[in-house]
Parts: sequence; structure tokens; C-alpha cells
Amino acid sequence: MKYIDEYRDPQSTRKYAEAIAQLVTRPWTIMEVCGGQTHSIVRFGIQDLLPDEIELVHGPGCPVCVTPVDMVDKAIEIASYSDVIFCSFGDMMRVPGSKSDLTRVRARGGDLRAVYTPLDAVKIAAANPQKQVVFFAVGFETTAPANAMAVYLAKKQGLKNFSVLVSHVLVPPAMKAILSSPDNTVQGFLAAGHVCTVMGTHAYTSLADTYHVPIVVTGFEPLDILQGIYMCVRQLEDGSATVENQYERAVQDDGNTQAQDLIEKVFRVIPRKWRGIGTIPESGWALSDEYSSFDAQQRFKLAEAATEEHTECLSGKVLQGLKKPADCPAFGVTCTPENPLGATMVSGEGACAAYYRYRKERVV
Amino acid sequence: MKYIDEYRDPQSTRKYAEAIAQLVTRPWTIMEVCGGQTHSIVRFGIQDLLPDEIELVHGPGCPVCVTPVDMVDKAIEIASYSDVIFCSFGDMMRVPGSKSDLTRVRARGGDLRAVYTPLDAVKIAAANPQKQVVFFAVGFETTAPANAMAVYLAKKQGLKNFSVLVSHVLVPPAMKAILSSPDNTVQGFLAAGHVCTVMGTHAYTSLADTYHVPIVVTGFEPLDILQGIYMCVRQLEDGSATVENQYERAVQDDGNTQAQDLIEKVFRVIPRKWRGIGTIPESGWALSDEYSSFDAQQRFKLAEAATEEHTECLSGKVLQGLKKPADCPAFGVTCTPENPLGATMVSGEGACAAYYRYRKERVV
Amino acid sequence: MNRADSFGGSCPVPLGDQPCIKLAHGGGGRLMQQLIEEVFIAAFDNAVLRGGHDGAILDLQNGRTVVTTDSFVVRPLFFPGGDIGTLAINGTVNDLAMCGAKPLFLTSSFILEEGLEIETLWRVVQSMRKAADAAGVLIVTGDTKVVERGHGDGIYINTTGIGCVDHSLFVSPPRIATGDTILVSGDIGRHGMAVMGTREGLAFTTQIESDCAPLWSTVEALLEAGLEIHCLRDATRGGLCSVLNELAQDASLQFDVVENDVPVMPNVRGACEVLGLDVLQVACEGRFVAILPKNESVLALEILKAQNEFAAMIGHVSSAQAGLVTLQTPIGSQRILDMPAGELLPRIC
Amino acid sequence: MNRADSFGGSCPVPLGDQPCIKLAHGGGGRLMQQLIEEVFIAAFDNAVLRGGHDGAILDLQNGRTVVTTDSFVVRPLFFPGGDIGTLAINGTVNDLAMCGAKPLFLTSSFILEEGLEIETLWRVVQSMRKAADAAGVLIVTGDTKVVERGHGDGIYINTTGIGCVDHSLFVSPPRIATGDTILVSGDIGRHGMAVMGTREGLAFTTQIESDCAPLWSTVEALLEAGLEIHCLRDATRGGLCSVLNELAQDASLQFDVVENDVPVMPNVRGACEVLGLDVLQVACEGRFVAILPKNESVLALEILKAQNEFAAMIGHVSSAQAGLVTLQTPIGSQRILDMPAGELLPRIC
Amino acid sequence: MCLAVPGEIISISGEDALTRTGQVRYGGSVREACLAFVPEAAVGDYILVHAGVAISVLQEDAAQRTFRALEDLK
Amino acid sequence: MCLAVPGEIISISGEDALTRTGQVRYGGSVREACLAFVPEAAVGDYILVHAGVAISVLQEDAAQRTFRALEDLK
Ligand code: SF4
Ligand code: SF4
Ligand SMILES: [Mg+2]
Ligand SMILES: [Mg+2]
Ligand SMILES: [Mg+2]
Ligand SMILES: [Mg+2]
Ligand SMILES: [Mg+2]
Ligand SMILES: [Mg+2]
Ligand SMILES: [Mg+2]
Ligand SMILES: [Mg+2]
Ligand SMILES: [Mg+2]
Ligand SMILES: [Mg+2]
Repeated sequence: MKYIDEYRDPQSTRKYAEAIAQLVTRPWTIMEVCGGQTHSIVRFGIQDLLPDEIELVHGPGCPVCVTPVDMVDKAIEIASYSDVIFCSFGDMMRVPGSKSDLTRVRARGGDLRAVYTPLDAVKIAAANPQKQVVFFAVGFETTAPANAMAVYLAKKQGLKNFSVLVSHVLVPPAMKAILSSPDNTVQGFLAAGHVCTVMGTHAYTSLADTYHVPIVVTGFEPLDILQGIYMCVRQLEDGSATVENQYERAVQDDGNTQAQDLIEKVFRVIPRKWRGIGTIPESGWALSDEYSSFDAQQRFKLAEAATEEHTECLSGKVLQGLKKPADCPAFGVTCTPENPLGATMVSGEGACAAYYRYRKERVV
Repeated sequence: MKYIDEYRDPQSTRKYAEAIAQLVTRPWTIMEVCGGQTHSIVRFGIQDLLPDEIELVHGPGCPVCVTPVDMVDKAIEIASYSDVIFCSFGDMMRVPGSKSDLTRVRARGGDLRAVYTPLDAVKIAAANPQKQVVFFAVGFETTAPANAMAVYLAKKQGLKNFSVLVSHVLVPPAMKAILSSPDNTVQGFLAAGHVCTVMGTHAYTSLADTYHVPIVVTGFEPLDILQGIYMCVRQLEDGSATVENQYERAVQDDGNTQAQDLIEKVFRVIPRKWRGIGTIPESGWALSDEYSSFDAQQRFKLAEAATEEHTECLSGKVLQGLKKPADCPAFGVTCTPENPLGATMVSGEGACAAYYRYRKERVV
Repeated sequence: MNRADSFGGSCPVPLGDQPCIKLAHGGGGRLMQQLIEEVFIAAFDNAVLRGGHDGAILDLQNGRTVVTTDSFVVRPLFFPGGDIGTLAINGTVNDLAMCGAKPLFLTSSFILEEGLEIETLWRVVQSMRKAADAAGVLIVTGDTKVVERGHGDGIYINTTGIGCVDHSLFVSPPRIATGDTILVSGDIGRHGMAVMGTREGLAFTTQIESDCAPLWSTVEALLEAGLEIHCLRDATRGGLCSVLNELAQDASLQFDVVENDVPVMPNVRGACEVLGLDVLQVACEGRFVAILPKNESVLALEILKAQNEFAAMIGHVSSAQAGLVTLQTPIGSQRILDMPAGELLPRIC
Repeated sequence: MNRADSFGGSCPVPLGDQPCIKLAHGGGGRLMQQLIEEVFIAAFDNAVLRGGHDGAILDLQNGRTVVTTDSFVVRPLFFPGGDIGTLAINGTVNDLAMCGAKPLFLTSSFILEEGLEIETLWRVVQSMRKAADAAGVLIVTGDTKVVERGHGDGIYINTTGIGCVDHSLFVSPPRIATGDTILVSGDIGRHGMAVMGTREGLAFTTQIESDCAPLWSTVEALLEAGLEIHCLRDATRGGLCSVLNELAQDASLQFDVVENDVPVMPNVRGACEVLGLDVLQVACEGRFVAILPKNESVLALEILKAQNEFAAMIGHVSSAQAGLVTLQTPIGSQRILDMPAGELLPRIC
Repeated sequence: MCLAVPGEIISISGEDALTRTGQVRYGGSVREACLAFVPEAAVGDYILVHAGVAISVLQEDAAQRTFRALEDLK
Repeated sequence: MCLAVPGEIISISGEDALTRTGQVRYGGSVREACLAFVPEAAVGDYILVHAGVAISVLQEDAAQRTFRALEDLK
């Protein structure tokens, strides 16, 4: 497959790995922001190819992992109503809320549907006028065009039975939160390529300047990640701290302005709670006033409840790069992909699950 | 079982059969009015024990058989609604309407429940407040106390989700219609014992006088039927024509006055269409004004439709004693209990089904 | 029409004008018989299948091995006197026993509904183990599937049984002969009424216990007595009525049965009267019909009675009209006992 | 804990804290494995069952007879490349073939949902007949149940197969040895993607055809070539990933597999990338893994390729760490290939 | 029509005339029946029950007449 | 996060800018994608699709730079 196979070529990846090894003079801690990058790193065993000096830590860039417990509880409540068809991306269905998860709602008779795109949820709403169809609109900036389009089309089609439970988060405020923590150990970032495809790279310039940290916008294939690390290490070794774009084939500096236009129409910026981390100012999107009638929280008149998170679970720290999954005493013991305690053990892109599935510590 | 076993004693029944044979001097045609009596006659092979002179013909006394096609169609329509639990006596579920039957509605997803008593339908309504619960209130006078009680209790309990589709019929007007037909061949009647248990015997006096026909109120066990025939033949041979009561242990001349009181409150007399026969004046009950809010026809705003009955089927003639099941060319060929064309092939008490199941013509 | 001729063609819409499967197609009566003959036998047509017995006697390398299969779908899963697990073991063990085969091995395959409590499954599985031990069989392989909520009923179980015939008798319908005596191994109708009594609207205050039980030891006792058993058949769906009609048809002989000789418990009889059901059509799960020469019937009855005091001789075989079953009624007359039509519905008015 | 010790006690709530059966319990992964071990094997415990192979090798009077059972619950009933009928025959035929047994007889048992069109049943039954003919097996006995609407999914089928081993090899996991070569009989993942592609919201414009096929003739060819086959296993639920993990565990050996050597069609690969699925976890219904001595692997591959040009050697057996499966990634690094967790959900964000 | 079965009342509950019910034994099985229309019925009486509702109390002496009539036949 | 897959546009339909869709080939499989946000995309172009929506048109020349940079490494 074009734009995939050539980026998985063993010779090319080895060359980059060797170049990194030649470049590096001392230990560096680099965070790949995006869960998709984490997934590639473990799936392709990239850490194996890197010199010991490079430590990769896994960032908060997985929407499945950062959606707060109370939002999952709201999804469970709505999905339990008998007149609701609840649509969700597949991997959101196994995320634990405070007491249950969506697959258990389905096992008790709820009508849950895993969809590939929110646009299919709109089609399901049009085909089932006697039902309320709700889409669980989680995601980072990358998913916002699709979710915005779904709401836009539903309004255009006059659908009265479609709504979205929005839990949208934004990457730059989360990076800022990590950098401003007194415990921060991250020295360089691989920024999330697909997020930048939509929003562009400008938001990162002030971060790089303020915190004097190199930020390389990076793709998702092994070669992308190795090149991103190479570029990041080169800056670290040089002492420079600028925004670079490894993922030029997909990312324009201005991002996708058409998508940004619709996002601006449909959403507005709000403070947002992140699972395991807490509330970060201006770090999320909610529906704009113009589209607020599509808000499932309003339609189902859900009460706000303060829900407690699992105290044993270190996922918040893992998401901020402060801990590695293996540091967690529950990891692989009471917490496994079949029975996850934290969201990071659920998603294929969650740091704990990725480590568990592809864990190299068991490989001799 | 007391009041059953002693009435199935072979010695006693043979004695009555012999007494009839001694009494009879020429052919007599006697109609047992009630389908339950027909059932006993065929189940116990009673015809076998009688002299050739006695011909028994099977009357219209089976509510399953006489409920008109358009009423079955209404039941099917109501039962098809997704918010309805439709309750019915078991054997009503297989009666063919013009295009379908209730078991096929169930096969397509309808919520159909066979109940033993309409009082259980009231319980189901109380337990399922989010559903409309409809009971198919068919029956003769015998079933009226139960159906009246169901409606009375539903009103008393303030149930807004219970209603009845009433198709109640009355025996004496049907006997009058048979007797006044120019083709009538019936010379004596075994009147329906359980109907008389409720309504008493007075209604039959004027019939016996007007048409000069003996009428013996008769029970349902073999010994009852043989004694009833004996008493009827005795009158026929004597040339007398009075109302006699073979079923004294259960039937008072005044009937059950408590039951009559509630029936009068809940129902009013109307003309009623009989399947295969046509409309007979003052031959049915509908809900009284006081209870009309429990009428399913009104609640579901059903339109009256003129539905055609199966032209091939002779059940109307069978029900009036003008034909025997075996006279019908469809009998056992295109019409069987598994695939009935007419209602008389459905009910265990329907003349065609009774003949088919216990047909003696195949016994050598 | 010979359906086997129409391979590859479209379905000739069999079974009257009924385009849909209905409950009656699984009720043990004529509709089910039609379905099996016109669809399954027509399509799978082969000599072993056409043998028409509940189990298939296979021509393996040596000796006679018997295999039989049944799926179990009872509602509710637990009923007075048993559960779906006991039923799944005993049902298949009994089908083997009815072929005169000693039950040896079972397979078990589960279709579980999403949402089923594991505790419930556990209880069922325990029952299976107990019943298997009691019957002396091993469950040797299995399978598990899970279906979405609303596409199952908690637990469905298939068991397939393998047994061996270690005697020289061929226990099967063609062996039935004129003059044979028909025996039943105990009182009938308890299982069907036990299950019906759990349904909303049809429950009684008193409970009837299912007759669910393994039958091999009884059959073994008959065999060990050296009796020349002609045929055995357990009365399950469709009751005694269905079994008698099936066997009379398969043997091309007439069966004459005496209604008053058929053993029925008072509670079963009372419940049947109230609901307007014919007890002869009500399912058993631990009763069988045995047919053997008249001169061996007294000994056979003695052996049956040692296991169940209500075992009885209920009729005999004649050659008058092939496939006919007659019933002598309590008042001494005779009538046809026909195959049940399908689903057993309470007859109330 | 040894569950067999706790007979008669209450269910010790196995399988973590999940009191309900979920789809994942039937997904071919670890949860299903736990369910089988902690409930069924614990309850049914006996030596044959503990053999742990998909079919049971029975100690009948003479020779080796194999029995295996599977229930089939696929949605939709008809999918590109097959239907539930073909699947029900091939699935069981293949389980016999995987034991090195020539498939001889099948039983078939149906659970039909009230409301099913007979035309639909007819088509399925025709498919079964065709598939049975193609595989050279006879369906020798059967059963039919009908369940109420809303308690089934049109048609469920159980087939139980009996076959015989007429050679002297024991084809089973304990025979796997260090140095053995691991082969796969064709391209993987087509069946799972064919079925997923029929689902609302997950459909593609282009269709993927299921790989559903009988495997005995291929196995027979391997046997006839005199190859010393150590183990065979068809990759069904849980895909190649599940099979490799199961066998490595059962053999107590390490398997080392090369991802780039695993054959995958471009349409399957593309669909998996889009839905975020790992093709190694996607079900096949006509592919198997063969494990045999390295010096016989070239001949074996030749025979496999004669049936399916995409057959390939994908790895080898070592003794480094019992039960471990490693995968050499496309970029040349090595990682663990773990057992799938359960239900295969599209991973989109 | 009208399958009505004789059963023996073994207990009675409910004060209100129209909600009076009883446990009724048929052979060996017991089921509840509505006794609203047989206010005179007492425990030990046999009643005729149709569709869950008692419609008549059976009269022992009247029952005997059928058998006395039988004797008169000879 | 954000699984986005490159695919080739093989046909385009819909006039309105915001309802433009295309058939997109990934390996050997084809699926519809929303093209509202890539108005410049034409048949033959490769696009990045996330959750059924195209978010970017892939630039061939920019893609080459990764490999040119690789050669510079030596
Ligand atoms: S291993 Fe489980 S409990 Fe520990 S941090 Fe990860 S998700 Fe939380
Ligand atoms: S046999 Fe059938 S068609 Fe003929 S009269 Fe009776 S019900 Fe009608
Ligand atoms: Mg069987
Ligand atoms: Mg059976
Ligand atoms: Mg049987
Ligand atoms: Mg299996
Ligand atoms: Mg269910
Ligand atoms: Mg199997
Ligand atoms: Mg299998
Ligand atoms: Mg297998
Ligand atoms: Mg069977
Ligand atoms: Mg269904």
C-alpha cells in the first residue's frame, strides 16, 4: 500500500536508527504525544532499535484514555434508555466507567452500535425516526471535522432524533500542562501528526519558545517516528528548540482551513476534565450555541455527578509521562486488557494496553 | 376426580345406550348445541354406542368457530402494534382471519400471550404500565362472568392500559335462527349446560313452545350426554316438547344471579355477526356505556371493513346442522388442523377438527 | 413429490401455505414431521438417515456404534425436577438407550446469550456433570458460542451421543410384529406439565415434578433378562401420542391402546383437565414405550415395575390397518388416536 | 485453583469480576479460554477431554475413531463466499481433518427461530448437502428445535463429526518439536472480514469473499506423501494469532513467526488498516497451520501450494520460552504476539 | 364450548364479595379461582370453574339423581 | 490516537462542496469517504482519511523528502 509499505522498509528504518545512535551523546527523554504513535512504537518494536540513551514516554494523545469517568458514566446512562440507539467508536465501548462499561450495557439489552464514522450514526438516525440516536463524540482535533460534519448534516437534514455526547479535547493545552508541571521530565516532543493535519503547526511555536523545548510534528509509520526522533535528538544535541515538520506530506503549516471553518461554527472552546489528570483550561470543545440543540447532555437532562476514579490506577501519571505502565503495581496483575482498571489498558493505543500486548520485557 | 370419573363409567354409559335403543322407534335428528359436547361425543366415541336412528348434528356453540373473520382481522391488527401485549385464550390464536392468524403475528414479532383466564390479562396490564394490554374477549354466556369481572377489576384498579376486544355471542337467538330456517332438520336439542349454569333455563321455554321442540339442558361427560339424548328421545317419541334439565347438579333454573348482575352492568345486548352464518339480531353483547372506555375497538380507532369469508368452507352450514364436516370437499384434503380453512377446523371443539382428530370413518 | 429430485431448484414452498417457521414446526407433531421429511431428509438423503430412527447406527470398522444428537432449548432453564443440563444429558443418553446402545461418550456444545450470569451456567454445568456420572457417560469434546442479547435464551445446549451395541438384537421399528405387547415405563405427562406450570398465566399453586431421568439402566435390565425387545422409543415432544403414531407408521402396523391403562398421576390429570390438554400429547423426558412379543411381556413388565411402579401394558400390535393407532376410550368405545397437530395450546373455551 | 474440587459448591465467580457472559467470552481469546478451563473442563473433567485437542479421540473397540462438535451462529446467514450451511459442514469436517482423521459421518441439529422463512432454511440445507458431498461425508442423524421470536437468529446449527484415523501418526500438539517448521495453508483473514463487511456501518463498497472451504483433501495429500505431520490446527475464531498461542502453550515450546511471511490479500489488508484491526486476529474458515520437521517442510509447502498458491512457511519452533509466540516485525525487530483479548472491535480513534 | 371443570375448594380468602378467591383442587393440582359469583360456597364444596371463575356450586343430591334414574332404567 | 489511513480516490460524486464524497481504495478494498474538507482533491490523488472523513491530500514531493533525507544521512 502506497504511503505505508515504503515507510516500513527495514533498511531505511535501520539507517535512521543508526543515525540516531551516532548523533546521541547523552540521555534524552522524548514524549510521543499521540497514542497512534505509541501503538506504532510497540507494534513495530521501535524502542528495540534505539540506543539506550533515548527514553520514549507515552503522552496523553488517546481520546479513549483521557475521556473522564463521569463522561463514560453519562454515556452508560444514555445507552441504557430503551428508546436509544447509542453509537460509538469500537474501542470506546470497553472503557470502564465508575461501575460499568458500554459492552455490559449491551449485555443487559442496550442497543449499542460500533460505527466506523459518525456519519453512519446520522444515517442510522434517519433510518430510525422512532428512536433517539446518540453518538459518543470523543476525539482530539483530528476527529473534530468528522464530528462537526455529523452535527452539521443532522441539522441540515432536520433530524430531531440525533444528538452527540461531546467529549472533545485539544492537544496544545495538554502539552502546556505537562511542561509546566514541576515534575516534568520531558525534554522533546513528537507532536501528533494527524492533529496538525487539521489544525496546522502554529499553536506549537509559543510552546517551543516559552519552554525551550524542541517539537517535531511526526507521522505514524516506523520510518516517520524514527525520522521524528532523529530530528528531535538533533535539536536536543544542538540546544535548539523550534517547531519542525517531519510529516510534510500530510501537514500544512496552516492545517486544513476548510475543516477549521466548520469546527469553528459547530464547536466552542471550554475547559475540559481529562481522565487521571484533572481539568485543563481551554482544553476542549463543546457544541456552539448555534448547535446546542444537538447536545445529548441537554436532551437527556443529565445531572453532573462527581465520580471517583480508580485510586489504584496510575494512568493519569502515565499519560503525563511521569510513570511507565510497568511502574504500576496493577499492571498485568489485576489490570489486563480483558479486565482493565484504567482506560490506558483498554484502547489499542493506550500506553498500558500497548505495553501489555507487545511487551518486550518477556522477550528474551 | 369426583364429578368426572363416575360419569365416564362404562357400565352406566352402556345402560343408557341400551335404554335409548329400546326407546327409539324411528330416526331422530338431535343437535348438541355446545362445542364442548361435540368434543365429548367424538373423544369418547359416543356415536358408536347409539342406535342408527339417532343422528347427532353439531351446533354453533363454539366461540372460536363463530367469531367472525373481521373480528379476527381486528385482533390481528391490534396484536401487530409494537406497544401492545395481546392476550387470548390459547385456541383463538390459530383461527384464520382473512389473510393471517395470531400465531403468525407472533412469528413476525408480536407479543402474544395465551392465558387461562382474562383475570391474568388484568394482572399483566398492571405489571406492564408502559404497554397497552388487550384481551380478546370472545365467548358465550359461560365466559361472560370472567370477562365482565376482568373489565370490572380493571376499572376498579384504574388501569388505563387495559382494554378488551369483545366478540360475545348468545345461544338462544342462534337456536331460534336455526329453528326458523326453512332448511332446518333439527328435531331436538341438547342445550349447553354451562351456558345455562350462568343464565338459567327460562329463555328456552318459549323456544320449545313456539317451535314445538324438546330441549334438554345437558352436561358434558359421556353419561350426561347419553342421559340427555335419552331424555330428548323420550320426549320425541312421546311427542312432547318441554325444557328439561339433565344437568341439575350444576344448573339452577334461575342461573347464577350474581353473575347476571355484573354482566348486566358491564355489557349491553346488540346484534352480532356469526362466522359463516351472518348477523343475528340481539345475539351478542358489547360493553355498556359505563365501560365503553375499555373497548379496544374505540381505543385503537379501528375502521369497520367488510371482509370476505372463505367461499370453499362450509363451516356456516356445519354450525347450523345443515351439513356434516365430511360433506365438505375440503375436509381432510386442503383443510386440516395444521392448516385450517375454517374456524371449525381450529378449535378442539370445532366440529370439523373434532371429526378429523377422532374420525371413526377410518376405524374399520 | 420426491424432494430429492429438485436439488438446486428453488424451494417448492413446502408445508402447505406457511412461508414462516412457526412454533408448531418444533412441536413434535405433523408439521414437524413434514418439515423433516420434505426439507432435511430430502436434502441429506442417504441410507443411514433414511433408517428413520432417532439415532444412526454406523457401519464403523467393527461392531455397531450408535450416534445421536439433540439440541435443548427449554424455558425456563430450571424447572421442578430438573434443568436444561439434566435434560441435555438424559435426552441424548435416552436416545442411545432407545437404540439398544450402551451410552459411552457425549459431545456438548453451548450457545450462550450475552448477559447470561456465569453462576447460572455453572449450575447447569454441574447438573450435566452429575447426570453424566449417573448415566456412566463421558463428555469428550465441546464447543461454546456466544450470541448477542435478544438472539438466544440464556443457554442452548447440543449434546451428541455415541454408544455401542454389545448384543445381537436389532432394536428398531421394522422388528415390531403383529401380536406384540406395548408397554410404557411409567406415568406420563409430567415433564410437559412441569414446564407449562412455570409460565405466567398457566401456573398452578401446586408443583408438578418433571419425570426427567436416564433410561439406560432400565433398558440394560431388559436386555440382560434376555428379552427379545423389538422396539424402544422415549416419549418426548408430542408425548405418548406422537411416539405411538410414529412407530405404527414406521412398522406399517396397527396399534390398539387402552386409554384407562395409560398411567397418569392425579396432579397431571387435574392440570390437563383444567387447561383442556390431552395428556397423551404432553411431553415426558424419562419414559419410554417398549414393544416385544406377548409371551415376554409379563417378565418385561416385572422388570419395568422394579424401576417404576407405574409401568404398565397399554396395548398391543395388530395388522388391521398400517399406521393406525386406535384408542379404547374409558366408556369402552374405540376411536382413532391421531398425531398431534403441533404447538400445545391450552384450550379454554 | 482446581475447580474440580468444588463440586456442589456455589460458583466461585470465575473470570475476574465479570458476572455476565459477554461477547468476548465467545471471541476465541483469553476470556473464552478461561471460561472453558474454569467452567467446562473443571466440571466435566476426564482424561479424553483433558487431551485438549479440538476433537476427541475415542477408544472404541478397534481402530481410532474421532468425534468433534461445533455450533454455528454466524450473522448474517449468507455472506460473500458462503453461508451458515457451508460453514457448518466445513467447520466440523475441518476439525476432524485437523486430528488427522478422515471425515465420515456428521450429525446436524438445528435451532430455528419462529418466523424464519422456509425458503431461507431450504437454501441453507442445500448448501449443507453440497458441502457434505464435496467433503465426502454423510449426515447421519439430526434434530430440530424451534425457539420463540427474539430468542434466536434465524438459524443456529450444531454439527458433530465422526472420523477415523487410518494411519499410524498421532497428529496433536504434544508431538510438536524444537526445530519444526510452521506453515500456513493460504492467505488469512478473509472469512472474518467478509462477515464484518456485511455489517451496517462497517461495510465496504468492494466485497471480500470468505475463505470457507473443506481441508481434508489437503490434509490427505500431506498424509499420502508420507510426511511426519506433528500438528494441524485450523485458524477460526481468534485467527492465526489464537491458534499459534494455543499450540505454543499446549506444546510448551516457543514459536517464532515472521510477520512479512504471513500471506494476506491486498483487499483484506486494506480493510484491516481502515478499521484498525490486526489481521492476525481475524477469523478464517478454510485455513490451517501445519507443523512438521524442518527437513519435510519444502515438500509439505509444495503440496500445500498445489491447493492454494499463497500457502507459506511462516516460522519455526524453538525451545527458548514455553508458550511464547514472537513476531518478527516488518522492520526487523521482534515482539510478543499475545493472545487476543476477546471481541474484535474496530479501532478507529 | 366452555370447558368448565369441577374442583374442590380447599381454602378461601378475601373479604369483599367481588374479590373473594379460593384455592381449588382438581385431581392433585391446586389453582386459584375467583369466587365472586358463588358467595354461598364454602371450603369442601365442589364448584365448576370456567376461565378461572367459579360459575356454580355443584349439588351432591342433584348429582345422585342421574344414577338413581339409571337404576330406574332396568 | 487518530487512526488515519492513506487511500487513492477512484471516483467523486456530489456537487455541493459540503456533501462531496468519493470512493477511496485502500489496498484492494474500496469505501466511501467524505471529501468536504479537501475541495482540491481529484481522482488519482491519495488522501488521508480519518473516521470516514478526508482530512488531507498527501503530497508526493514532500513524501520524497523523507527518503532524500535518508540518503543525506550516509
Ligand atoms: S496498568 Fe491498569 S491500573 Fe495501572 S496505570 Fe495502566 S490502566 Fe491504570
Ligand atoms: S372442513 Fe374446513 S373448509 Fe370444510 S367446513 Fe370444515 S373448516 Fe370449513
Ligand atoms: Mg436424537
Ligand atoms: Mg431425543
Ligand atoms: Mg427420542
Ligand atoms: Mg469449537
Ligand atoms: Mg432472550
Ligand atoms: Mg469442534
Ligand atoms: Mg471448529
Ligand atoms: Mg478447529
Ligand atoms: Mg431430536
Ligand atoms: Mg432475532
